[in-house]
Amino acid sequence: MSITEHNEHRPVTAETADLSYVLAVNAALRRALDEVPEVILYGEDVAKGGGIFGATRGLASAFGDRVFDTPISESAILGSALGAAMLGRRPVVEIMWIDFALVALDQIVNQIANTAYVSRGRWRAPLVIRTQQGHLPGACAQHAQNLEAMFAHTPGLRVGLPYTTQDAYDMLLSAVHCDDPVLIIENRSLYFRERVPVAVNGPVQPIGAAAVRRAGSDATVVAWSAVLAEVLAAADELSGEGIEIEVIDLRWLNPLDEATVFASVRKTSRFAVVHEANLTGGFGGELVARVAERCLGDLDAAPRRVATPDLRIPAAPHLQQAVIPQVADITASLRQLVSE
Amino acid sequence: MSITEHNEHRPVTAETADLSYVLAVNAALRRALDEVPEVILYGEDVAKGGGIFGATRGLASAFGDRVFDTPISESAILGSALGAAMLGRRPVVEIMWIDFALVALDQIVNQIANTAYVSRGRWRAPLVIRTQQGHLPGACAQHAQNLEAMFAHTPGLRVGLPYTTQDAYDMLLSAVHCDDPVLIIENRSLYFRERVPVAVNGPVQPIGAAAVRRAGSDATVVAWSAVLAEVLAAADELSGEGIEIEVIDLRWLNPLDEATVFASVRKTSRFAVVHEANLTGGFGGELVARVAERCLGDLDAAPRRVATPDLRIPAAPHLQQAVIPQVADITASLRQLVSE
Amino acid sequence: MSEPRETFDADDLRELHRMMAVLRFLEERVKELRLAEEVRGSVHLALGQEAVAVGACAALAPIDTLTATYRGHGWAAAKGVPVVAILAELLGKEIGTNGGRGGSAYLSSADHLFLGENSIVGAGAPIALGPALASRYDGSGRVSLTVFGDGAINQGSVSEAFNFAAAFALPVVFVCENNGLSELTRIDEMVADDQLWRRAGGFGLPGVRIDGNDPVAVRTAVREAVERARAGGGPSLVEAMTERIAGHYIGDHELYRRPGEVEAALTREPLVRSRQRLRELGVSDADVDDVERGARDEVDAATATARDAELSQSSTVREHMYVDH
Amino acid sequence: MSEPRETFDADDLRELHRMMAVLRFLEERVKELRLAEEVRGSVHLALGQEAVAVGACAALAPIDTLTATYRGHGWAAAKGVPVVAILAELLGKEIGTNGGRGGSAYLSSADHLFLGENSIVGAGAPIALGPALASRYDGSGRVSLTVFGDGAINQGSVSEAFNFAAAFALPVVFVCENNGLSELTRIDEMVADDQLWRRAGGFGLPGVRIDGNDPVAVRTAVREAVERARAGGGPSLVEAMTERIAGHYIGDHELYRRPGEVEAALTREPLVRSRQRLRELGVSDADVDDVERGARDEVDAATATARDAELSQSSTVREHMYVDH
Ligand SMILES: Cc1ncc(C[n+]2csc(CCOP(=O)(O)OP(=O)(O)O)c2C)c(N)n1
Ligand SMILES: Cc1ncc(C[n+]2csc(CCOP(=O)(O)OP(=O)(O)O)c2C)c(N)n1
Ligand SMILES: [Mg+2]
Ligand SMILES: [Mg+2]
Repeated sequence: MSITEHNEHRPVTAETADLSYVLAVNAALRRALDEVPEVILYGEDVAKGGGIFGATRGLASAFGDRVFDTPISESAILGSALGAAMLGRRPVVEIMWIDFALVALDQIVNQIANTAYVSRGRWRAPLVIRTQQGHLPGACAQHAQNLEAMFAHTPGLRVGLPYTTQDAYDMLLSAVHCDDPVLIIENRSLYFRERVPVAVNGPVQPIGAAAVRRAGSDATVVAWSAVLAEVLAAADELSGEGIEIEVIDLRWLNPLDEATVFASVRKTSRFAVVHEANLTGGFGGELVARVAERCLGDLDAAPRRVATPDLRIPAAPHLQQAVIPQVADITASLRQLVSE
Repeated sequence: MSITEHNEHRPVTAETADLSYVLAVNAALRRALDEVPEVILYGEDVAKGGGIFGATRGLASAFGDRVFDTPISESAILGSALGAAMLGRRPVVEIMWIDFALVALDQIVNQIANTAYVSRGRWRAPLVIRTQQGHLPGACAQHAQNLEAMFAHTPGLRVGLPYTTQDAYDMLLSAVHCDDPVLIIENRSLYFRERVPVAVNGPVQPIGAAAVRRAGSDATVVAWSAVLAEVLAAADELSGEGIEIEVIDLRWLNPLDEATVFASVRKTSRFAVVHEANLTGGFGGELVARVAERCLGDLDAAPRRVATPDLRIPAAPHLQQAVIPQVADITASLRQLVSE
Repeated sequence: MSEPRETFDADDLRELHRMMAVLRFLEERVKELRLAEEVRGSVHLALGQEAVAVGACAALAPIDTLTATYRGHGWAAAKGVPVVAILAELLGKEIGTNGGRGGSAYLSSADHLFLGENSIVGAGAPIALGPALASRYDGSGRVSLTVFGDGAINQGSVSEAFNFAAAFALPVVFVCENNGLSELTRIDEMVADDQLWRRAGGFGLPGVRIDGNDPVAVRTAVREAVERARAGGGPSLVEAMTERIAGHYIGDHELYRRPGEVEAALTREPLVRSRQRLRELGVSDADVDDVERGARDEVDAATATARDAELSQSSTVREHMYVDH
Repeated sequence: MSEPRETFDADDLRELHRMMAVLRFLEERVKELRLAEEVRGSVHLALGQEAVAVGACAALAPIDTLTATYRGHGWAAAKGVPVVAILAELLGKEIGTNGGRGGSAYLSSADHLFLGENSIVGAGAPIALGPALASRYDGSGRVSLTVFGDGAINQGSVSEAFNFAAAFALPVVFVCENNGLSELTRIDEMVADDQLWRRAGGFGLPGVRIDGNDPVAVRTAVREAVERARAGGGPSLVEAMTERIAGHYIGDHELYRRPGEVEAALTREPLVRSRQRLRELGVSDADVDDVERGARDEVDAATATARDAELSQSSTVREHMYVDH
């Protein structure tokens, strides 16, 4: 049933719970299992172990064989999710690290993304792939990539990257209720952030809207996922200098809420994107291109991107710091942006 | 040995041969096997069958066990190529369709691309992956994608897309002589184009330079691979209307010759990119972004992209025509570009 | 090779023969349409392999699902997809299974629980785990059948599917359609042991090799596997030995063939074999000719309908990308 | 389990014991450094699994290559990579194997033909085909050894590697280090047949299961496999049964353990076992203590050197992306 129908049919008993990001994920999965009988949840270590980050803790004991562990076989996990979705289930599967999706990308791009279109909607693939990405100190080059651009270049796949704890809950739940295949990319550096009050059990949100996290008039900065912490810190710092940055949390790369971005750029006349992914071919290029195409006349300065340079990611923390966008890199770039 | 050293050490006996694109590929492979003893060539159907498109015809009989067929195991093909390259071979492997790379993308992104960087150059991965992409009438959604953007977003991997028959020869040869891993993406719609005179046995070319295929003063259009045919046809048509388009064949996405692009944009003040890949997240976004970042003040009109909309590719020829950029789509867009 | 352990009579075999003839004429028609350029792009014919599809699908219940390969026109037809919808698909017609979006190598039909052909070697096997998994929860008793080639067995995803299905005792039947060739390459040069059914053992599932040119042998083996699966006994692998009597694609020069190979294959291909058997059961050649004529008429009629049908609408080509907007 | 068919004497075993002790103390040191946050990020310890790495590498010639997993500090050391270079790598030092670019889970050493750890489960197996392939052309007689876990055997790439190596009789030795666990999951629940060595048969390569807590048994089995490979007899699979006596990562609560499991494992772990055996061969506990003290001193000295060394230069962090510019 559609999200609207779903919301109409269930009694809303919105409450607030103090949750960390990973607990918000857990709460969303629990609610999904609870209220959508077709949901099944599986992946490596998700059941008995409760997930390598604890995101699925307690779900196997609560929901029995609807939650199970799998062999280390990403093609089998993703392929089976597609086949089960075609036959009426709503699988939520975990790919433990986004880097591991590359052993089975065929199932996502060549199979899952094609299903609805090629059958003119007679087959559907309402499934959710949960994964997480990003660097953490010490994480090696095979566990530290930000690969969202590959998936945002895969028509047919919805792609969301929750940053706030509330969104970790809401966006995952929306994904479960969405009839399209959805990739939810979490960031493990956020999992154990402090607990905050999260509205739970409220209406399911529609997918796709960006969120303005901070209003400002001097420049628009778009970002998503963990690097928003640095962007917001940079914006605070610049505010002390009298520079007011509007910070947009894009949240969804597909559907893409370009209207919110354009409206902001028309107001501020200056535009930057910040992402942790490598610069070249990153999704920042797409956004800068769209702004250039649609808001050229509004721009008072050349748009800018702050991103990880085109390198592999070194493991040592001090080397990572040297390559991954830091608050100082962002403030420096934005100072230039507003001074041009 | 470096390309310069190689060129110095071999007698240049440049000749001209009449070759189709696929024969140019064949000639380059033959020369590579001939003059670089470390080259081994393998993949599915490449030896006894001579390749599904005949690109490797005759090479197994000429070079014995240096050319061999493999099981349908892309991970094993790519992984073994990496391991062999680390131990002194220069493997040239074929992935029959770029779509199939997705079953083994891990080996390209997480393994091959990391090798030199993570070892500070103590391990090297001088290997070539030959593949081809693009639509042809009737080709299904799993055999018609243009995925270059995924690879151009993989630091560590050189990526080239030869359009001319001469480049089919030269770029492949350069790739074999390059000490970095190189992905050469051919386009099967070009394989059986008419024969043209090709300079063979000349010096090996350095990698990375774009080529201006047509000079013009009214707008700069960047494109690569097969769609250049449509772009050049569009430019000819517009020339009849007094509009002179400068057409740049980018050829290499990595290394990226942005200088040639910027110089042209500074001259023409108008910029467009055309590609067959899907619009969102395509490499056109990267180019528009760079032009906006670096040449904003030079632009007299908003930059434009002509690309396949964000759809899967339907198989039926008439449906493909409706979604893949045609000459008329390009002329229409460029007319607007120059009239703004 | 294990022997068929199933009884059958002339009527039964006649019906199998008829269906095989439909598949044969369908493929021959596709070949003609392709040579005439009415159909564009690669088409992969299963000429000579009809007994595998017909025998296997005869062992399925309507509730059971199927995933096949790009060489799957016959599998679609055997699963119940109307020939006209298949031909129309290849011709890009609105009444085609996918309105021309799938094409020869990637067509599907939700109405017939045909999850689809697949143009990525080996990719159908993991997908086939899904309906079997769903079967655990929906109480349907569904069995999921997946067919792949001898070459495909070397694709990692197929091994993953073997293990996943075996570990969870899923109701999956793996059919390896062994025609000895993968495009231009011989399977015996690509494996150390070309008894591919033996792969199953290492993953803990039963494997069997059967004569894939005999529809009864195929049906018997697949029925056994389906029954075991439906009863909760888990997956199995059936290796069906057959021969492709055409090129891999149209225009294939078949230089990889050994001398006399195709000629020999022609003497033991399914229709020749089953005509012979029908003769032994007392069915006259004239009777068999009648059956084949009926099959041909069916394909001819379907061709006419498909040809006359409207091309799919270019104006709707952007629809159905997403369910939710 | 097959019995070791190799003779050995006290000196031999003492040396194996010494090397195992080096690995043990190295891992314990890594654990301390990680707990003290001197080392950052995940570290995966091979405590209890020392006999597999030591026994297997003892069967290799210097010319032979190795690919390992993220649980590979000990494998690197056993292959000859200096302990100081390993520790320095984890500490991000310039003298680390990779100057801190690899880290705990992805270090390598060209000087020691250690192609590297690998953080993608199963990815090392296809890579290991390469040195074996190169061996065909360079006349080196090189054998390529690859180790992976019990969980990794379910990754498609490992099956692809089995077949590819077997089909071409490549000189590869596959070592499956079976510790019964994949992170938090038990292998026996993820396979239908937990005799993993049996996977080999289906691909046409010999497989054997051995006691992986006995370095002599490991060395014997791997030596046999290496010799066969070097002589052109093709690949084989050695399944070495062992137990991890630590968590998967530091901070792992090990809730997946069965009661008494770790305690039991501690009574049969390699160092306990080999001390017992040395005792039987007449080597006193005091002698063994000496050997272990030497090993500990080696690790202590390496730690001091690694700690004192310079951090790698952030200023060069952009170098070596490409060889050709
Ligand atoms: C992953 C992948 N690799 C390669 C191909 C190219 N390809 C198409 S058919 C084929 C041969 C398959 O042989 P087999 O599995 O025996 O099936 P058959 O064609 O004999 O029916 C190959 C290699 C592909 N489609 N997908
Ligand atoms: C392709 C891939 N999938 C999943 C993971 C996450 N992961 C890391 S270690 C591990 C368990 C591996 O178990 P096993 O192969 O038995 O090795 P062990 O850890 O016991 O040494 C998993 C699932 C990964 N690194 N790569
Ligand atoms: Mg075959
Ligand atoms: Mg294990």
